[in-house]
Amino acid sequence: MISPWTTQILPPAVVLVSTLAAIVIFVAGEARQRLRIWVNLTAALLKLLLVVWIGLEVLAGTTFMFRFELLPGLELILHADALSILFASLSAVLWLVTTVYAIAYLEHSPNRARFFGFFSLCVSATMGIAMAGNLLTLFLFYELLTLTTWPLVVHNGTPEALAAGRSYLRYTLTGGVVLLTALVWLYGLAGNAVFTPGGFLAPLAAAHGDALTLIFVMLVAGFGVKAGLIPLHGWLPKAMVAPAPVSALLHAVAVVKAGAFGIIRTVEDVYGLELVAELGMRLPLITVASWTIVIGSLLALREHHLKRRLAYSTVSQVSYIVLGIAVGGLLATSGGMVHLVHQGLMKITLFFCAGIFGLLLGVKRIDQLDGLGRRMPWVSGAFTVAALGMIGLPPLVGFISKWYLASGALAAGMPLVLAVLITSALLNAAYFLPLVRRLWLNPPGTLVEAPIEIGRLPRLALMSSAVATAALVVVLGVLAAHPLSPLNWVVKIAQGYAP
Amino acid sequence: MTPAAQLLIGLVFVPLSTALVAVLLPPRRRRWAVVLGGLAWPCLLVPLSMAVAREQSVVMVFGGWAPPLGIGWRLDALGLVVLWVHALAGIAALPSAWRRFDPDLPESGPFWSLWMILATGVNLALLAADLFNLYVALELTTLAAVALIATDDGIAALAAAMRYLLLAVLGSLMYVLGVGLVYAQTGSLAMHQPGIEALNNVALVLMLTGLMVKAAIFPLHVWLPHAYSNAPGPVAAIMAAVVGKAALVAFWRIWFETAEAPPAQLADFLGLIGAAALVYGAIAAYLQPRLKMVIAYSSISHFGFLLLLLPLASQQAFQGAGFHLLAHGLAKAAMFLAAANIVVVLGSDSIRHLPGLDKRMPLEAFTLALAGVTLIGLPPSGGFTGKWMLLSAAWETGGWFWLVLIVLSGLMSAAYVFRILALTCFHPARRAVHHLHPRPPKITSLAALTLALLAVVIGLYPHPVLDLLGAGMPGMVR
Amino acid sequence: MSAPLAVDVLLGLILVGLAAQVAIGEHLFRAIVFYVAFGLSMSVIWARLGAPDLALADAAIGAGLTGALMMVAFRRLVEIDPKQAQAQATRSSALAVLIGVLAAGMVATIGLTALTLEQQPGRAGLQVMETLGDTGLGNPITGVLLVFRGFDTLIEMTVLLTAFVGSRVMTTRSRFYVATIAGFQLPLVRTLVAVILPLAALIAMHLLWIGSDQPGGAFQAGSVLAGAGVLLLLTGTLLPASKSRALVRLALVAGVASLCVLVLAPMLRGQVAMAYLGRGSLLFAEALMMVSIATSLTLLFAGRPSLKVGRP
Amino acid sequence: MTSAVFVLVAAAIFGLGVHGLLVSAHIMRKLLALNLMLSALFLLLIVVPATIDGRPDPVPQALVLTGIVIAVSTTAFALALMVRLFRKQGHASIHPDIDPRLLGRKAPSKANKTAQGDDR
Repeated sequence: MISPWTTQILPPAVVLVSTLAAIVIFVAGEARQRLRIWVNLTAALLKLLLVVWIGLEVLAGTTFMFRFELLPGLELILHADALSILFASLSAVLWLVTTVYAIAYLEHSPNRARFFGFFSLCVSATMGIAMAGNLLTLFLFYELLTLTTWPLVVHNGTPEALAAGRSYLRYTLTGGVVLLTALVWLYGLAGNAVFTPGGFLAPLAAAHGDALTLIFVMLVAGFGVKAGLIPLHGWLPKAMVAPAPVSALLHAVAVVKAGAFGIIRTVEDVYGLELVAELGMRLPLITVASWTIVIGSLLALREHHLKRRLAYSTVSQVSYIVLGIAVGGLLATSGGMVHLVHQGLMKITLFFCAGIFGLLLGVKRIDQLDGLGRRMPWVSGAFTVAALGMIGLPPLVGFISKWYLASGALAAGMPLVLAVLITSALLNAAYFLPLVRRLWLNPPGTLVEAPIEIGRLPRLALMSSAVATAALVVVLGVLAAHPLSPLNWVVKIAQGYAP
Repeated sequence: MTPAAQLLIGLVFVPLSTALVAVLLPPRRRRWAVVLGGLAWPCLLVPLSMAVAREQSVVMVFGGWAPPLGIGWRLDALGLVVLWVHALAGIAALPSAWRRFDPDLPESGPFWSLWMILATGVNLALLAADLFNLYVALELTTLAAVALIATDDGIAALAAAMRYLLLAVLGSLMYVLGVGLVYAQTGSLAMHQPGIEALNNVALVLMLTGLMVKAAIFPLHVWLPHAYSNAPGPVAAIMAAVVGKAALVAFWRIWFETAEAPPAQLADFLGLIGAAALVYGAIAAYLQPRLKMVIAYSSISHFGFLLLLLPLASQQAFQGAGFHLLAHGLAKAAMFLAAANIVVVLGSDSIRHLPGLDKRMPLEAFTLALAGVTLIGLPPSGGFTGKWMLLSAAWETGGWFWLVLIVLSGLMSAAYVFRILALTCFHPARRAVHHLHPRPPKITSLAALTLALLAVVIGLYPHPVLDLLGAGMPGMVR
Repeated sequence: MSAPLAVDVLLGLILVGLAAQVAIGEHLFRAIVFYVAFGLSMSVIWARLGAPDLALADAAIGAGLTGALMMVAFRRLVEIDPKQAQAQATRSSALAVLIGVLAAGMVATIGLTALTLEQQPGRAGLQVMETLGDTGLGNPITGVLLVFRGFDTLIEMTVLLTAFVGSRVMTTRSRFYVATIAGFQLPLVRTLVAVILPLAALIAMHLLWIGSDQPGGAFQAGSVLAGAGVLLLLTGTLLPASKSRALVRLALVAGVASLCVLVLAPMLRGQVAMAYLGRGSLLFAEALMMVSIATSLTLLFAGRPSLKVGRP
Repeated sequence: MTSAVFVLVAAAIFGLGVHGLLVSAHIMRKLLALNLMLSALFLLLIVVPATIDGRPDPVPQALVLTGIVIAVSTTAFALALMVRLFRKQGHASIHPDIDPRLLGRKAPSKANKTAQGDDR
């Protein structure tokens, strides 16, 4: 058992590890390359160990709670329940892998101190979101995430990067403003809103029915901007102009999942699914999620730029999570939540491979992928595994989440949702299989070697990180039944919400 | 005479006697005396803060003649907050002033005496509980400020100083006319008028208009941008941090305290003026070609934001507005000090020279970023606390229009702050700036940085200030 | 109309006529001269209204010194660039007339409505009259200025000092043309100075001395001395000097310092700040204030930090 | 009745002052106009409040006296500022439409260099 003092200190410690790393990196300045690499790696490892330690303790039943009174009647709360551990562990693992990838990827590029500083800051913001114990803390770290990811999006300093940065700010800051209004209103009605499984707004529903509905719409819209729900996804494809590690970790894991995580917290821990249904918001949420899935896939189909196609696929995949939560019931909820992890693994592998193709072979568009299977077997192999996972082929992780989602939809008696899942599976196949075919079956096109030559070790680091995440995609799929696997962890969470 | 009252006397007479000593000393040896005086009077704030925390306000009357006969002083939480901003910004501006006005410059002799006279004027304006004494204090502050602006010998600075002087005299003229009418109605010049059911509206409007000119609130703000952007660095910092705010505090006091029951339509009208200032200032700040002009117009926008306290006159709104006063003052002083260093090194503060600044002057870029965070009111910073309190006050009093406005104000500030940050940090330095002048000493950038850090840190631990402000609105404290 | 009313209306018309000349007259120098005349007729009106202190002050400071300062400033402009000095770039006057009339109408309505309200005399004024007795002073205005609202006077003296220090910011930079001022070398002038100087000193001392009981006081005495100083500068008996001297700086600071002593001394004896210390203390403070006012106004006229004795 | 006359006189002078302030671009004319308005204000301050046994109330008289001294100090400083501005920019006006340099933009084509060059 651990002392009560440590249960207080661990959650903020997890958040602050990467902030300290960021400060050291900023102060160290551009020149000290070795120090920066060591600080990055040790911080990532330390964070992973802390998250695992907290995870085991949570499994054993200890509760973690850190409270800091920001304003009279307003508290910053960091706690570690099963759901926050799920998101925190995903971020910690992928941050470690992406750090290795980024160190190799940015071997010769300028401003690396600034990059890695903000990179660590944004991971601590993601940790803050995962560990948030009430809506205000979630909002605080949500806004910090905007502040720390903007420099990464505009990192290259090119006019398109700055335009992408501007559009990113327009969307996310407006989302933040909508969230702030909803938050003030909610605090006016319900006071200090601590997350409680099943929601705490039920008693207020009678008196402030329509107010709660409007607040719910604003909250979902605010989080929906980062989660990339269709009308609010405009910034995501443009932000692909950022360097590969940014689009890998941020737009596949941190930023996009933060939005989805916010929606999960709102539906599960603030309102509770029954109240959402009672307010008549369940069906609209399902429709929004469904049309985002379908339209996202269609847009991805139309896209010829490799990274933009992956971006649109992210837009549609994240809505699986929202769909699972909205459909409700044990199966669908766990299917949605586990997709949080699975989609992260698959998408980060795809972005890693796209980054390597772009860096080493200057491949930007789909038609340049011809015959890369022979030139880079390992990277193309990882790309194929991840692509097949996205389509939902057994025994990969993608299949598991889609299987749970489909059975959940059936259990909840929603054949339409099932239809959406099937069409999206077909659409995924439609925009991923041609890539795989080009990689392996097409004769290699005329490809000039990219100008940057990469040393042996960085090339190995790039390859190994892509392959590692691809391996995870396979391993977690095969060992889904293992008690410590994300699936069982999620089922335990889902049992808490929908017995 | 209570010890706290003696401290009040010290608060005005320490800077005043330093100023007199400075005028007495030969011009070359004034700098040290003023620095000592400038570091001395803030020490009085510590015991005074404890006194105000205990008894809500420290009251003192000159010569024992109770008002309406004599002049009274009163230090309440609001005045104390701005005094703290004045102390911190003043100390932070000293290194920059020390470098800019070394003794062999011809105008450094008068500068150092005027610096202390400005401090006297501001402290007095925050303490005066008598309408005419307030006028005389604001007149002293304005004259000293105009002279300080004129220490920069450029045509733009001299013209800006002249325009500020003329408009300030017009403002004082209206204010004194209002005071005359108050005296005709109530027979007393005290700020707290017992026993009248309502101040006659014409006098109130005249006084408020006069103060709006001095606080440069939207329709009457014409003099501010050129005055702040052409003044020397430390002068602009202290003016942005405190001089405008002293007039605004007087504005609030007259509204809440002297006018017993100000008409509600006037409150909403002034709220609308605040809203217009907010929008106009933000848009103008976004379009300015020069860094200092951007910061100056942002001040106009945030003064409009502070005017929203009138329609939302609740205890929580007062705490929020008072806290925003503190955070905004610190952030603005930090930005002007950073901008001063940038102008010294790059030769001009035009936006075109900013790209690549984060590598040439990292501390200044970081100060601008931190102060920008406070201006936008992003969560951890002091600006957020103020905005949150005002928002919940707006929600409680059902002021939906104000609520949406406050929320949008953050967005509008984000527009011009991120424009500056994108320019300084992420635009590629297209061509090297022709030649860089020698860098000012490190301490000036560190001073600006500490102010910006303070503006963010008080957001994390706002309790002492909020409890202080919670003691009561100027009007409610009888 | 009864006789006194006719006098008032006549005085009013003269005043407005002069004001019109100042505001709309086309020659700048003539406008300044009319402003001096306006100041003098203003002091006649103060006398008519029964405010002798104001009449004295307005004549000496409002008309005399302000007029002198403006004329010397005008002379400096002419020296720099005669054509531009007089340039009359004027904006469209139709709009200005409209706004002027609107402003006048507004002030008129405010004033008249304030007059028609049933007014009892100001409580502060009544209390001044009652408590004037125990300060032993005769002149209520000196009572208000130095005892009841003494702090206002202290800050007002600081404003005068700030104006001087502020003008030093400008004058430290520009070279100075002595010829601007010391122009009158005629023998008749020297005898005039020999007569006027002692007379001015005598009047100043008298005004200072009787200030406690009858109209007079530090401001009026100081401005009379300043007038004498201006006369000395004009006749070249005193010349502006660029090197600032300790004695002159002490004279400048003396007024404010004496009032500071008046505030702080009672605190040392355990009384309230600025408690009344008797007529002697007032006289001490007023004497030093007179010196300060005379020195700062003369130096403002000279545009230099100190004076030196001119060649005979 | 006399106070009504003087209120109207003060209003007329105030109106003339405002007119003078708006019409002329020369700073000296503006200062003259401002001084007119101040005199009108002082007249109002004495005439409007009620008199005490025939004599005007001593408190407003003290205020007007303070006002006169402050007016002369401000005017003296403004004149010194005007002379300096005139020497630097060659003409005594602060209207931006007359001289763009006031807004920190480039000097007008025929910048009268004479005015700036001569002093230290």
